[in-house]
Amino acid sequence: GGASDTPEGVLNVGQISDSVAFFPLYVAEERGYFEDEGVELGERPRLGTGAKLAAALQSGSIDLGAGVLTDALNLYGRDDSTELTASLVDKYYVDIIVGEDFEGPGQDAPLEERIDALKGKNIGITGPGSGTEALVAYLFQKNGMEAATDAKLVNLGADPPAALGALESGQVDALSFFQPVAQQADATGVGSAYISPSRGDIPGFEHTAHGVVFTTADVREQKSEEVAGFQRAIERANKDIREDPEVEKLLAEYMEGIDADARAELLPIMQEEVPDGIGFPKESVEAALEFHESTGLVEDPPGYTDIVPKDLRTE
Amino acid sequence: MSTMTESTQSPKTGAESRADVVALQRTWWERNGRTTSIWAARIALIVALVAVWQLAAGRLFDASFTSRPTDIWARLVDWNADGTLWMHSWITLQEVVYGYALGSAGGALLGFVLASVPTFYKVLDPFIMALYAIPKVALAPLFIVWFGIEMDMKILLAAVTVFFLVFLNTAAGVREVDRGLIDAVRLMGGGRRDIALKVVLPASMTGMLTGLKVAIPYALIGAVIGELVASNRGLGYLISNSAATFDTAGVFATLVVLSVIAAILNFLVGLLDHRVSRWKPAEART
Amino acid sequence: MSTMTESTQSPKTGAESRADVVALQRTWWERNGRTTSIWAARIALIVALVAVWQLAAGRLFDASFTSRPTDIWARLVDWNADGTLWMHSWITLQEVVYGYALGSAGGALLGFVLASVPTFYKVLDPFIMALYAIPKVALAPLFIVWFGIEMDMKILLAAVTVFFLVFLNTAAGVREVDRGLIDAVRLMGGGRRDIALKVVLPASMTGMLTGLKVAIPYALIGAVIGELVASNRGLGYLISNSAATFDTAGVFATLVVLSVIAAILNFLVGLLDHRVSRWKPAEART
Amino acid sequence: MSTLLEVRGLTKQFVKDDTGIVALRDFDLQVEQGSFVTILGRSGCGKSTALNLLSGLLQPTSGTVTYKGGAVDGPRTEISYLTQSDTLMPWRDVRRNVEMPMEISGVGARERRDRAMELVERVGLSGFEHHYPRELSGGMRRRVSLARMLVGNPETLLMDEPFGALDAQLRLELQTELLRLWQDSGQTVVFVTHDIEEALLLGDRVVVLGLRGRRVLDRGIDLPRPRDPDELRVEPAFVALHRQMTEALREGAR
Amino acid sequence: MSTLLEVRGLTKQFVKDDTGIVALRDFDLQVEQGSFVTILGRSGCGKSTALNLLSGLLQPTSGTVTYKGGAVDGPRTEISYLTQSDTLMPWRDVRRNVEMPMEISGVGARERRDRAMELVERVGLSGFEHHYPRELSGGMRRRVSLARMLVGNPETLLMDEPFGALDAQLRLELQTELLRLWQDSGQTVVFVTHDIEEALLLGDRVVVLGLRGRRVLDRGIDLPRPRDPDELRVEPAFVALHRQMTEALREGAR
Ligand SMILES: Nc1ncnc2c1ncn2[C@@H]1O[C@H](COP(=O)(O)OP(=O)(O)OP(=O)(O)O)[C@@H](O)[C@H]1O
Ligand SMILES: Nc1ncnc2c1ncn2[C@@H]1O[C@H](COP(=O)(O)OP(=O)(O)OP(=O)(O)O)[C@@H](O)[C@H]1O
Ligand SMILES: [Mg+2]
Ligand SMILES: [Mg+2]
Repeated sequence: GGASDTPEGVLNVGQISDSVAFFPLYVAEERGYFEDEGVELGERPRLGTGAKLAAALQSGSIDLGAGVLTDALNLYGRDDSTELTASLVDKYYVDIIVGEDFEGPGQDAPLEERIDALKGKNIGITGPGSGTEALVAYLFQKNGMEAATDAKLVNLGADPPAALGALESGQVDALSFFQPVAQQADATGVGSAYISPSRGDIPGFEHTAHGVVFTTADVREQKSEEVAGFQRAIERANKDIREDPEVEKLLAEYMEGIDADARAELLPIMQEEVPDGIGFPKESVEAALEFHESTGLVEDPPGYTDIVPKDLRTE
Repeated sequence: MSTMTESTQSPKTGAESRADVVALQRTWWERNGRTTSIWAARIALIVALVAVWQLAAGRLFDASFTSRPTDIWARLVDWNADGTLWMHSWITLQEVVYGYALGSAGGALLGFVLASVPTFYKVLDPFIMALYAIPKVALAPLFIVWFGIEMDMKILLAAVTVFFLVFLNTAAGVREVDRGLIDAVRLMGGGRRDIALKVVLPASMTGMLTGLKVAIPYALIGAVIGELVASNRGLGYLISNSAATFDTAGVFATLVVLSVIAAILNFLVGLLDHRVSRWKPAEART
Repeated sequence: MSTMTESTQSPKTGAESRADVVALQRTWWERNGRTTSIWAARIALIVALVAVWQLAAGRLFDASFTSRPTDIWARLVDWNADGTLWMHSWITLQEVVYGYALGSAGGALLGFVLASVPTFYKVLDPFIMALYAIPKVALAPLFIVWFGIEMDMKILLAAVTVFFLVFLNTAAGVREVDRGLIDAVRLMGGGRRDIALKVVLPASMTGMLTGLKVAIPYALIGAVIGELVASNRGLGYLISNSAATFDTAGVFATLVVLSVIAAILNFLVGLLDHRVSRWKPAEART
Repeated sequence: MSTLLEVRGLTKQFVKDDTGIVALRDFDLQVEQGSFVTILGRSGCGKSTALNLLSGLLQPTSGTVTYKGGAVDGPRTEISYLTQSDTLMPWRDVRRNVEMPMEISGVGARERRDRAMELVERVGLSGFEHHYPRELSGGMRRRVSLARMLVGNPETLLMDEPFGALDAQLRLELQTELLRLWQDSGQTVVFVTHDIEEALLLGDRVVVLGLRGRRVLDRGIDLPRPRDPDELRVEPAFVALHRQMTEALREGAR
Repeated sequence: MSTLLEVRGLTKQFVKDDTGIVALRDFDLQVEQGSFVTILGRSGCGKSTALNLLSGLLQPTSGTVTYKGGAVDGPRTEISYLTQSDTLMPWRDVRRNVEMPMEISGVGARERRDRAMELVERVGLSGFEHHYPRELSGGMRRRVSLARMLVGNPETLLMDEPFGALDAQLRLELQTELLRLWQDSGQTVVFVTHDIEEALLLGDRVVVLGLRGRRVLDRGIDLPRPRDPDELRVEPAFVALHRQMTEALREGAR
């Protein structure tokens, strides 16, 4: 890992995008928790992909990366001093979304049937090697199919409007996309969530570490105080999201263009997704690791203790 | 010939062939009519386009992907009020201007130099082309590692794109220069520098200006792509942020701002073109 | 003049001024020396670059972002063996070729037509520029909704980028054409078509060829960007796939393929240039 | 003979910045069908401008040009014009340059080739068919232009100093050739020159222009044809005419 | 007088596709310091090629050009060359075109301007200082080139048909001016023309070239100066020379 370029008291935090997973960062920032805890946020670039997050960490442009667990694991493969510093979302916030006129068993049909209904369909994902592709692969595996051969996966980029456009115009039959695409699709009548891990549709996959903040050991050493302050601020933000209904206003600002109905639908989901605290329960991390390994997202992932530092391990 | 200035006996050819110069009494319209009609046509066109868009949106095509002029306008008014617009535009504008200046200066210079050493140019040509065919987004991680995520990186990305276009156009312009004119300067005892400045530069101006012109959009695109790669400011960020939050009006509002910046830069290059093309017959001017 | 062919009494100026034509006995080296040295220089350069890269990677810079020539080669060999390489390259190549053909035909044609109607061109110019300054990625949703996610969309994306560059360069070339030559054709009774085909086309060839040349990389970039947006095949897909799995060697292997395609297209345009520039003095040829 | 080409009150004013430059003012001329008119004038007096207007290449600021009773407002195929500066296509070799007018009027490839070759020989350039213009000497380029003009077989020929770049011998040969063609065919020729001898040698009628196209002298030349320059030079009638022209030119410059 | 410019066995062969075109073969010439040599030859005989080689613009295929004992392998400031075709910069107006050689040799702006204006007047173009080349007549452009050449105050002048496009009156004036300047300054002039009268009027010595630069005739002209064309024309010595030249030209074409 590269050494930090930032002055004392300042942390640069790079994040993938402005999706639901990074709402805690926004809450903490808007409510001044970072300042309260003695951390100043410097640059906050949106980097789009895990590879760029890794590059920015490596080059010292940022101190912390906010992304999905996959990004942290990929970085670990390159630099084994990588470790997690906060949990932002503890559920798999990707849904399978189908169009209004999707032919197949209804949403209440057994999971197996719903998975079977996806066979041979065009399914839009954000990109190869992403968590959205992995979900499809995981589901197909469950039914003994191969995502690569039994469906056509279409790489749509991490652009929600493009995804909805593709679904609405019938370019794809289904989407595997992160929240709040499902809620927006529902609210605008384009489609609805068909299989949703965060809703508890997949047994044994209710809790998985997903939205995370990570960094390298160098930064953790060099900026231990700032990182600790950052962790305290996130902890407070996570608590607010779970308990304080007032955050709805913040969500409205955060997701400016989203449909009001979709937002109303989203809030309770987020209240459940955001963990209590910032720690990583063993079973949710292990579920995630197993998921990564079985879907081939990450070859040879590290163990729970390799990646979760002592103070964040919760049993 | 040293006695020339002393001589008083000069041939009487002077006054005879002087042409008749009369002051022109042109009306305002004769003077500015063409410019005025062109601007009128442009405005008419823009009004027509906006009207069609407004009417067709939601009817002929889904407004959730194309937005509506009124919505876009409302968004621009909001952003103007809260300062969002100016803050982000200013960032992007800086990147564009620096990138454009850097890239075109470099491109013009290297275009000059390499085109004067044709063998060298020929050797490098396929490499330059191959390099340019690489989509910069694919190298985003490298750019980040090498140049960070600050403004530098975006300026560089814009400059690199501009460079290529200006370079190739300048080089093409330089190779087209009339040998006779170059020889004339050599005969006057002019060296490489004189040839470059007094013949090649003015003669290849058109090529260079075409390069400058085609490079404008790419300076903007380069900067915006840089902001999409890594940013929390600038119009590129505004686009991706608006897209991520399903704010189509926001996306289009940003695109409108980008278009306006491009049109202004184009206008400036047009002025330059007008200045250096004064000697051309009216039909050959832009 | 109708009696001309019957006339036998012609002035004796014929044979006298005939220049002395001798067959040249040039050696192989005199004939091909230049080309050979240029290729030798290119190969030397490529070998040097690869060597430096190989030695510096991991020492001077982090190989995890730049990969190594040997790794890239190994990846290419693998991909060649399992057919991945050819499958994806073939897709992209098709998109590039169709897009390039479409875009350059359209651009050249419109460049011709609009430059012949300068007022019209002047009115449209700022719009064209503004349109081009819009980063196409920002319009991805629209492209998908309107043109789908199949090959058409990528061809269109490539064509649109190519169009602009060829268009502007052709238009600039057309405006530079010597009025005297156009007048000569008018005097021979030539109409618009004759002027276009017999004067403007050959005279603006350089401008058009520059446009064709600068457009090559953008045809590739256009197609690849299209594949990054919506695809599950093609070199663009291969790049994003490799990037997502942190497979830098894969990314670079794909870029190498892209560069090779660009170099080949460039070579073909170079051949065309060579053909149409035969009349020029050697120094002005590419 | 009827009036073929009629020019009335022709004025041409070029616009430069905010001033107008009058190159030609109130120029009148009538050219009879089948006649050979030479226009004589000093450098810069407006000869080329006048031909540009006659040919329809330029539009007059005021005044009219009528050809066979119809207004000339653009180039016409019946009128062929050899301009003062070269307008050979640099990317065509000699033969293809000469073929060009025939290409445009749609003559078949075979015939085009034959006629082009014949004319190339006529102007003394056989052997140079495949040279590009830049590979020819100044005089040779001029001869190619001439061949290109003649190949179109036009009704009326406007020629702007066609033989200026040629040596006396060649000039004489081409002058003779031109006269021969003209006499055979009933074509009309308007021939601009600054050479008094050439004007007298060729013209039925000489028009001497002064500044801005002022007509200083306009008279018929009744020297018997064929006119041999060597004999002519000592003929009293010729010498008198020569003196008159010289006088007119001097007067025109005032 | 010493030999200033010496040409030995000059051959120039142009390459076209796979053939060589010999424009000049084994051309020899010696030019004395301060002399006025006219080169006479028919169109296409290699006059311009010879001057291009003398000036150092072209490199010979074989043979050498020596100037003051040093080999000429590129243009030199002491030698000024008025080429046959115009090489005025189209983007500079008359004054700035004439100023150009002085700009290059680093003359101050004020002086540059004054001298340019003077030369512009001398060639009869006052009032046209701000015209661009395309706004001038053919003859006027030629005169601007002449002014540009003279302003550099060169030691040696190579001139390729400088007065071809000018009328007799103007030509005479400029010829007189040229002679006056030459006599005052001790400059050396190599003057190419296809006009016998001009050659005899100007030269100390006339070299007549045949095909491919074969030297058909090379003789001194001992007519007394100043030479007045009207008087000269009837002088027996002149007539004899004229006849000899005509003969030589005819012979050269064989
Ligand atoms: N485009 C133009 N703009 C301004 N002035 C012009 C233009 N064309 C010609 N003139 C002026 O018009 C006058 C006449 O020019 P023209 O070419 O007709 O002369 P000419 O008689 O043909 O002379 P020459 O024998 O030297 O060719 C000149 O004074 C010239 O400067
Ligand atoms: N670049 C070239 N390539 C091939 N041949 C050429 C080239 N330049 C000149 N020539 C040939 O060389 C010969 C001599 O040309 P040059 O220009 O020296 O003639 P010139 O004596 O100046 O004639 P003119 O009086 O017509 O100007 C001509 O036959 C011409 O075709
Ligand atoms: Mg003229
Ligand atoms: Mg010549």
